[in-house]
Amino acid sequence: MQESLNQAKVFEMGTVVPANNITEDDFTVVSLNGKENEKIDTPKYSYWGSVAKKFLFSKITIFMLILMLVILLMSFIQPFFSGYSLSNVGNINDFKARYNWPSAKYWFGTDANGNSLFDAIWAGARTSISIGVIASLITEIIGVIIGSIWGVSKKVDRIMLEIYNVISNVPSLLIIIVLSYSFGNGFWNLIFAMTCTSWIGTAYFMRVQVMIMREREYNVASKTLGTPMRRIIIRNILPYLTSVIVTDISMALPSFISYEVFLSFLGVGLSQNVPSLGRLISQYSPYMTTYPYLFWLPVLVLALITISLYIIGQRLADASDPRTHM
Amino acid sequence: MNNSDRETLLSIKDLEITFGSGNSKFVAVQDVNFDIFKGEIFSLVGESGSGKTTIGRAVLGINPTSNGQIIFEGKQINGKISSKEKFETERKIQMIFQDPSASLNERATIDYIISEGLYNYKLFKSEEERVNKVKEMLEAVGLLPEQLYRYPHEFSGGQRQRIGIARALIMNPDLVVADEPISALDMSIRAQVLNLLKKFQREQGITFLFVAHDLSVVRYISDRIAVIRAGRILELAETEELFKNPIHPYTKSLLSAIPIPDPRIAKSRKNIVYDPSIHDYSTKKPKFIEIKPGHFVYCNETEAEEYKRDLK
Amino acid sequence: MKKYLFFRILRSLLSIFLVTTITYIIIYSLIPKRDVFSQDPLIQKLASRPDKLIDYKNNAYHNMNYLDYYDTETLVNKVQKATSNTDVSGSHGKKNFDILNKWAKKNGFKIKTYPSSKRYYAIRDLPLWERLGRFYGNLVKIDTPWSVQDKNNPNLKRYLKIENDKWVGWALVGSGTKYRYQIYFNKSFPFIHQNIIHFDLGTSYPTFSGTSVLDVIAGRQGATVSKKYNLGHGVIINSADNVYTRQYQSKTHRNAFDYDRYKDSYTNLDQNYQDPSMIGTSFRAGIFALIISYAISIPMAFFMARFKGKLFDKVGTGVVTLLIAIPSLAFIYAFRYIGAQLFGLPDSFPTQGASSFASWVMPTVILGLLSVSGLVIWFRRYMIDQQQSDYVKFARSKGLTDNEIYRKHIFKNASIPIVQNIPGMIIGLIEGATITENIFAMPGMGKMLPDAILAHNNSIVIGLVFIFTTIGVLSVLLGDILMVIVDPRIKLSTKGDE
Amino acid sequence: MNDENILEVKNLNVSFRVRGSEIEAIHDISLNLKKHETLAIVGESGSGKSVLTKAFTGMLEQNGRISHGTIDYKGTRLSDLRVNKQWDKIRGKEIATIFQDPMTSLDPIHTIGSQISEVVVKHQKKTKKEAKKIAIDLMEKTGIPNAVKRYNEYPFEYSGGMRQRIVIAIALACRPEVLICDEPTTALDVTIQAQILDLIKELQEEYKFTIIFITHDLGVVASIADRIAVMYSGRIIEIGTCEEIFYDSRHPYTWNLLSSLPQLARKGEELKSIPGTPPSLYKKIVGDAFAPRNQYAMSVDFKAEPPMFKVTDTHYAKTWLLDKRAPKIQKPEVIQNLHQHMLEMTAEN
Repeated sequence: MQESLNQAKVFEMGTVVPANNITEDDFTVVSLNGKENEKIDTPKYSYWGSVAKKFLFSKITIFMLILMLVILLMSFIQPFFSGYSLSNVGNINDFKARYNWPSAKYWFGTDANGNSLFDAIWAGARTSISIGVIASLITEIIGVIIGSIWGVSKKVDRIMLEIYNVISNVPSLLIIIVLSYSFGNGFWNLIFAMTCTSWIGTAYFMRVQVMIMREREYNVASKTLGTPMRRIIIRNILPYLTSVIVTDISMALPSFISYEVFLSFLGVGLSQNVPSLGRLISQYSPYMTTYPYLFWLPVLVLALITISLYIIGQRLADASDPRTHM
Repeated sequence: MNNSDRETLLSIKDLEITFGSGNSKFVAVQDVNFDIFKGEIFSLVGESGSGKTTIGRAVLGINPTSNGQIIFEGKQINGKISSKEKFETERKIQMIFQDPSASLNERATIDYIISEGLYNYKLFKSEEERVNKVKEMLEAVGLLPEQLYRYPHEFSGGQRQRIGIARALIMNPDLVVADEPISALDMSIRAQVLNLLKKFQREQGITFLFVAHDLSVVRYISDRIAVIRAGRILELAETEELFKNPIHPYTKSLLSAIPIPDPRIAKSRKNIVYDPSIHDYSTKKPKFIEIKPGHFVYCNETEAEEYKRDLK
Repeated sequence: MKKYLFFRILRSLLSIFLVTTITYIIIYSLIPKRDVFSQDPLIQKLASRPDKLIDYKNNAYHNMNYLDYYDTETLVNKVQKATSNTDVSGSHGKKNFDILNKWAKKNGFKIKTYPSSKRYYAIRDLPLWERLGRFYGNLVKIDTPWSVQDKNNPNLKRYLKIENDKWVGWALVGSGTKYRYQIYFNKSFPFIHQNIIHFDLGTSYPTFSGTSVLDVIAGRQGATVSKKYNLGHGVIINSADNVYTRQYQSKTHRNAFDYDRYKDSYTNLDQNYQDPSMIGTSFRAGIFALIISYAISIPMAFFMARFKGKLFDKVGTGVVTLLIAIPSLAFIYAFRYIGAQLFGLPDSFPTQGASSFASWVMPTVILGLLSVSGLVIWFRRYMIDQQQSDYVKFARSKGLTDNEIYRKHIFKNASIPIVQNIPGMIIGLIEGATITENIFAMPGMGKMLPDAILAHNNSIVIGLVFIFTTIGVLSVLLGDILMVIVDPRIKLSTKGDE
Repeated sequence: MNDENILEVKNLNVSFRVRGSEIEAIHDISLNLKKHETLAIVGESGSGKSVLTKAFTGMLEQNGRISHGTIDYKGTRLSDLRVNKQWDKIRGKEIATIFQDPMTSLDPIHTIGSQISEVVVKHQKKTKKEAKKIAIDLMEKTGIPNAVKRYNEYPFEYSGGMRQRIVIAIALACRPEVLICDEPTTALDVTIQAQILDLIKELQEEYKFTIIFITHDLGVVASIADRIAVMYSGRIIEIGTCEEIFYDSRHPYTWNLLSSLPQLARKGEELKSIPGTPPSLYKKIVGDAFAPRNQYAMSVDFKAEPPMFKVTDTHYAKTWLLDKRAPKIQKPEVIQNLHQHMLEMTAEN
């Protein structure tokens, strides 16, 4: 043992250890303040404060946030000034206005009807974003509410499981196509078709999460304190699922926008006079080689929208997971 | 002390608890009978899977029972009872959980966690009264009132367990089910919690059903002990009696397995392994028999004779 | 286990039934029936001949089970038979009308007159439940030796026997059956074929007018090809006939040449076509896409997890994020563009057709790539979860090298949820195929769905929903069964209780 | 290096990078391990006992590193090994570890048998067939009844105690020189715990390996340890033979640990408890880490870290109480006659 210890640091018992600034007086027993031990020195914790701090920490997030804000402003303000209308064919005979490549006058160029693509894109983006946001919100709200009840009630579980088994086996695109075909074209019809069954996926996902949470001891504790189920869901379970819900939204948003694009591309979905990015993309797909800007610019804007929404969503989800706060 | 003079707070009669149904049916607890007297600490000791926690949770109404009665303050509280009655007994019977980090809601402040029951039963007249109550309780379990608005994860394991105790005791319960309250804690913290429970028993006359696997802890804290194995209570006696005269071979094996913090004794001691096949219950069915006053053993008549002989 | 499986299959069938029924009800009650003609060019042509137009429309409705329609001749026939009154005719007149109307009232029909000829015809609107009843009633057809009831051929032999047929080799050959070859073997997938059970999903209209829905979806496409049939004794016949499809044909329809060739009444047959069927096209593309996506994503996720936090993982995560965030449509176009510009691959399937390998490359690769991102994310996640598990720690402490741990333990454990996800992948592929097939104009089921919708071909839409749902349901079932095979902990019977 | 010693640790510091700051989990630990002995390391959670043994097998988490000091094992400087390839020669073959939770230590989808044979094939260079025989032998040796049949079963078909036996069998299949037992009985019931402890002792007799036994329970080690090291907050605060620690401990923390054992408690008296909670690793420790909870703390304990004092050739303690200037403090009454006391207690049953 001796040789394995640093000799300089081992002292015979009962010797005086030479050390600076230690005097005989230091060897008196001091009384302890019992409560002192119970103190917590770390600064006070605030959940949302920590989320914000974590979220704004990354440069990419800030960049994406700015990008998203710009896109949102453009989509929701620019159309008011441009007065763009899909059915406007006023310039169709003005050959000078047709097929202009992007320039200082026409930032994104013009199409076969002499309409500015810049105006068209923002008008379209507004529709696409609206659809994405509204459909995601509806899906999430219905999904979370039903999923929470589904997760705690055995009775509801039996019925909902059967419904889920039926619906989940069917490709959702098939459902959306068939429904929007059956209900006809239109903004709200499309939203209805999209959200008609999409909530059940979210609800099922929530059910599983709630069931995992439900079995946690602290919920049993609440039960023994006489807390009603509704309050257990709201105070005990849902706060734990914030990051899960945010993640789900961040996946849902781009996928709904993508669905709209695809449905418009197929000619199902929105009615003829509503501009949307999907409509632009399908309308201009024949020009991919001749006037590539007509096709690729809407695609680019679409991609920027979904990427910024997705990345912000993911970062927010990460930040809202308290495990990242330490 | 004569048990018949003591007031019974909780009485469990022929309790049976099963899980699942059909082929996967599993009997977790059967033929369980015991009384808990007012003001005592009664311990249920057994290994994992013995059904001890299941009984504790059945008393709280968390696990449904399939047979038998749980009688609390003279009223049956298991099976079909009205939700109003259930709500009333819920306040009177509280629980302390095993894992202090799992049993506290991490997204709520200590204030909310401790007040949760107060809110449910409207046990305060004004907001001020409530806060005062919570603060007093915090001090009673040795925490600082200024920590009211902190979150559980900011506390250490021992502190969290004391928050759990505060949450249960602020309800002013008659009976507290403590489900292995110290097994998830560090050695140096355990004594704090045990002392705290003893203090509440002594000062407020609270009755405890203490569920544990560690006989050494149980010996210190409890007045009476029931040893449970595979869903049946095998032996029940007052603490010192059980340690002095363990009768059932399983109890003996449990006692022999307690680690002894003394190298000289520990290194020479033999571990007794319990073999359930020594019992021959094919002809004479076993029952819960009182071998000595207050000392019950699960055995058949033949065994009972033997046990009685050995006692002398 | 057996009991569980039985109920599981029963449930699956119920799912298929429910989805198909709901779709059927939605489509047939929400879409006005006149819409089916909105894309039909014939309507324009018939505009000048109102009688013909009415006849055409009602025949179409009749075929689609909207209503029962008897034109004058059939109506009169029916009434004569029912009333044994041979006087009645279809021409305008009160006496005729009364007799016809009396019959019509009794049978729920309505008597109407053609606008120009003023002759009578009868229609009866079918209630939804009756339509559904007919749909399911006709769904499964089983061929027996008593299937053919031909008054002109009373001596038709009725048997089933196994023989070495000169056209198809060893086969279960039937007579009196609708199909000549009940069970036969050949070199095309799945090698053993049957004609005993046939599904009937209705008749297609207006596209592929008059063809059965199943033939549209499952029948081969493209130009006909001839095939050599060696009949022995040096007789070799070159024919485009697909002899496997020989069906009974009554004397009145039969042509002498075919009768001479086949020497029996089974002379109604399909041709051999060059290209795979719609379902075959989708199936092929799907299988290859599945292989491609697993071949890319499993190694990718494996190495991302293995070198978590390192460069490969970071780049991979970036790529996956992009793949998820970019709308699939944009992704497909971009890739198609790259394929066409850089590798000279056709940007449309029909350019070189199904027989050219090049046509298949882009659609399948893109279809495969579409599901890579999801797979990578999950598999990486599972691998990382496994990395942190105790058994990996223990495996390391017992001296296994990282390679051994990853290969033998982590990979296998992480694969279990992936195996169960395979059905999810298949559903995903169906969705993806709808997009890729449409963009590449690939003649598969995925393209058929929007085509049918735009053409208001309700029968095909229902048929596709039925087939897609069946594939979806069966693949979920398959996934659960696979799970039991790979994971010793899971027993299906207990899983059902959860 | 002393021939008797199989493992020597000198002035070891281990630190972790956590969110930008460096946290010291092991502080200046020196230790040696003699051949065939059983060294118990006792400490609470967070005291660094697991981290220390992880450093012996190169299994520190990604963000952890040896920041100072050396570890030597039979002529190999373990503290210099960096990549897993180098560790492959040590782990399992020389130093094997068994962990606390037997329920999760085994791969759930491979059979019990294949998990044992896998190691036999690797470390003992046997064919698969031979390995199976050896594996079944090992299963029997670790007390698995009906081993031939149970060879093909999966972990989920085994009980907790049985699984821990398998884990031990696997560790034995490595034929290690040193077996690190990281709380091997904490997750088990008392009766099973006693059996597993007996099993480990028996196997040590037969296979002659050296054991490092980590636990938080002083009671458990009394029967198994030759020497005991008590850890607190990343430091060894006292080390000595089993008897020295139990009968003649010098550090107030050891006193506290012993006196708070419920086995020693007398009915009706309050249990001795240690106030407060262990220090957070995130806080820099000045002086004696235990000082804030130490009822015998002196001013010096808050100023300067105490050095290691030698009590006997085998017994060292890290407390200022052993300095000449310190007041003579008696250890708590309840542990003064520990043996006597325990004899009384056990005589009762």
